[in-house]
Amino acid sequence: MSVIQALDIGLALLVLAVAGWTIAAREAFASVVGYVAYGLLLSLVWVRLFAVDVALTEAAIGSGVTGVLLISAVVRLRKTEAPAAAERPGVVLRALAAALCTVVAAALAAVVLLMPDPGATLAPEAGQHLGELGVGNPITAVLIAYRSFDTMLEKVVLILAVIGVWSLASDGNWGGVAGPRRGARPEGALAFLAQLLPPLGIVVAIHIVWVGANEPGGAFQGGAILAAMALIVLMARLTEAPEIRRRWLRLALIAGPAVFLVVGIAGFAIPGSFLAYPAGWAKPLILLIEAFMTLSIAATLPMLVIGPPDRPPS
Amino acid sequence: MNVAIDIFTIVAISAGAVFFMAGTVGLLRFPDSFTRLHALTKADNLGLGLIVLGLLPQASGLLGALKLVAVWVLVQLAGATVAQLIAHALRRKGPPT
Amino acid sequence: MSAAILAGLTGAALVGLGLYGLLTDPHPLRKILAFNILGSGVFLLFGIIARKGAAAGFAADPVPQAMVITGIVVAFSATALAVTLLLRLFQETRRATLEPDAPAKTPDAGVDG
Amino acid sequence: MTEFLLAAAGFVLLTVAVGLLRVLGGPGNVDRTMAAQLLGTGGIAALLLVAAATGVRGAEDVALGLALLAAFAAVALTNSAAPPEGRDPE
Repeated sequence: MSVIQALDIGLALLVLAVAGWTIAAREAFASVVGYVAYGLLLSLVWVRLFAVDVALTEAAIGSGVTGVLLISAVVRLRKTEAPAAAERPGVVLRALAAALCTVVAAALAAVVLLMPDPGATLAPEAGQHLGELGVGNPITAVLIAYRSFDTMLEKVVLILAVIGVWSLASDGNWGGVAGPRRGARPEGALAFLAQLLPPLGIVVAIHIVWVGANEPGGAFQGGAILAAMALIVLMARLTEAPEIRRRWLRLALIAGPAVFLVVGIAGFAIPGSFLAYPAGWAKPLILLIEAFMTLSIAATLPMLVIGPPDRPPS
Repeated sequence: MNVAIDIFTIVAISAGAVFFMAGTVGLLRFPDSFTRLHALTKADNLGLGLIVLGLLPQASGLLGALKLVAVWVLVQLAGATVAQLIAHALRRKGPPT
Repeated sequence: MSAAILAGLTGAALVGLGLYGLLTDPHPLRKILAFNILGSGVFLLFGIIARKGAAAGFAADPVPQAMVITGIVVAFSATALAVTLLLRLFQETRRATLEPDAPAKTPDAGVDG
Repeated sequence: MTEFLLAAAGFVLLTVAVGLLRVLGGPGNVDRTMAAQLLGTGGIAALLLVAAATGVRGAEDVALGLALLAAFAAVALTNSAAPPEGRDPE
């Protein structure tokens, strides 16, 4: 067994151990911390699968932003743990569930082992038109060109999620400052971090969006890092979250899909079909879409994390 | 020359790995949360620093090296802040247990 | 055994683990966590499909990778919505589960084998 | 050299994992958060080592992203465990 195999097996076992902990932990908080660690380990696994774009997304969203969401939620829900634990199903039912899940896992494992090697692939097709698009990263090409419809609708899903979250506000609070009321100002150390981190984060985010055309990176990953920077500023209470009735906030939320849609409809006029890019204009249009998508993601994710307004507009 | 650089890398990374181990041993052996905090935030940042130092000669170009240093600086910053925050949170709860 | 097959097997096991948590844990937040673990297991299965599709000079097939990226973002927005719903339920009723004696249930539905 | 880097990555990951699995069990939430922080630092170190060994392009950016977000779990904990919500004198 070579060193790299040992490392891979160790990593796989560690991922499974932490996932098992997340499921089995007695306290919900321990489970959430396990999940945060699990997200970090998964991004290591994705690097080992040579899927660096996915690793970046997992690192930024799976571990960072989700961590904040879940930890704040679990602290607020502490009182509900004991009543819920009383409803735990009995041993027989759990054994049945375990058996069912083992069967499902075994079937999937069999699929993995029986998968043809080399398998079906769209990589040659994805690589063929990279020159015309002026993009070197095939994943960016898939996201913004070949399957751009998916990506546009996914942005719409994000907006629907924000609308869903906001609509959980009480009637009187509609339009107010997003997120729950907050206590006193936090310690200086956090304020210091929140002042120092965002400039660095913005540079890294822009770098990741920019190199996304040719290297691993792109609008999702960069936008998620920007969103994380917004979150740390909010957590340190350096500034108040915006009121959700603000026009600039709503414009920022829809800018990405709106620009996408405009470019898509313009495709009817010039190259002749929806979301087609006119020859020679692909690269600038892709950059335009990516820039606005980054903005929208950076605005959407913090809104999803901090939740609906908890007080009426001033 | 190459051999010298490789030896430097190996020495620095090995030293870094030892510091990581020291951090874990501290986490396992120290009696309370305050002392564990020491083990965590100091030993580890030194460990990562040494590993970054060892990887610097292997980095691809100036930008790669810059990124490595930036990673270390950011983790330092995070570690220092977290140590402060956790210590405050612990003190609010009462004396060490 | 290659890294890809190992990751695929890990993904299969994660789907099983997540499904178990989803079925047996009564706390909704834990169910959300379990569902996310199930989802990441499926994503890892996409990872092995991508890796096996390595061709044309790419280390992995870009199409499944792009789908996973989209999937991670959508999974996050669903998680955020679910967590917010849960917090709102807690705010209204001070509990995290629905009333056990809701009208749709028969009197002995709370007992299990 | 490659083998050495990979072995070092495995060693770091192993030591960090031992710490993580021991402390996840408690005694308190603060200790659990510390364990996650430890895994964060160790994971970044292992990622850098693996990236250097396998030559995966762009892995430094993943490390950069993780380093930017390294403090988030602990910040979220201390932030939401801090003074009770809804008592804001406004």
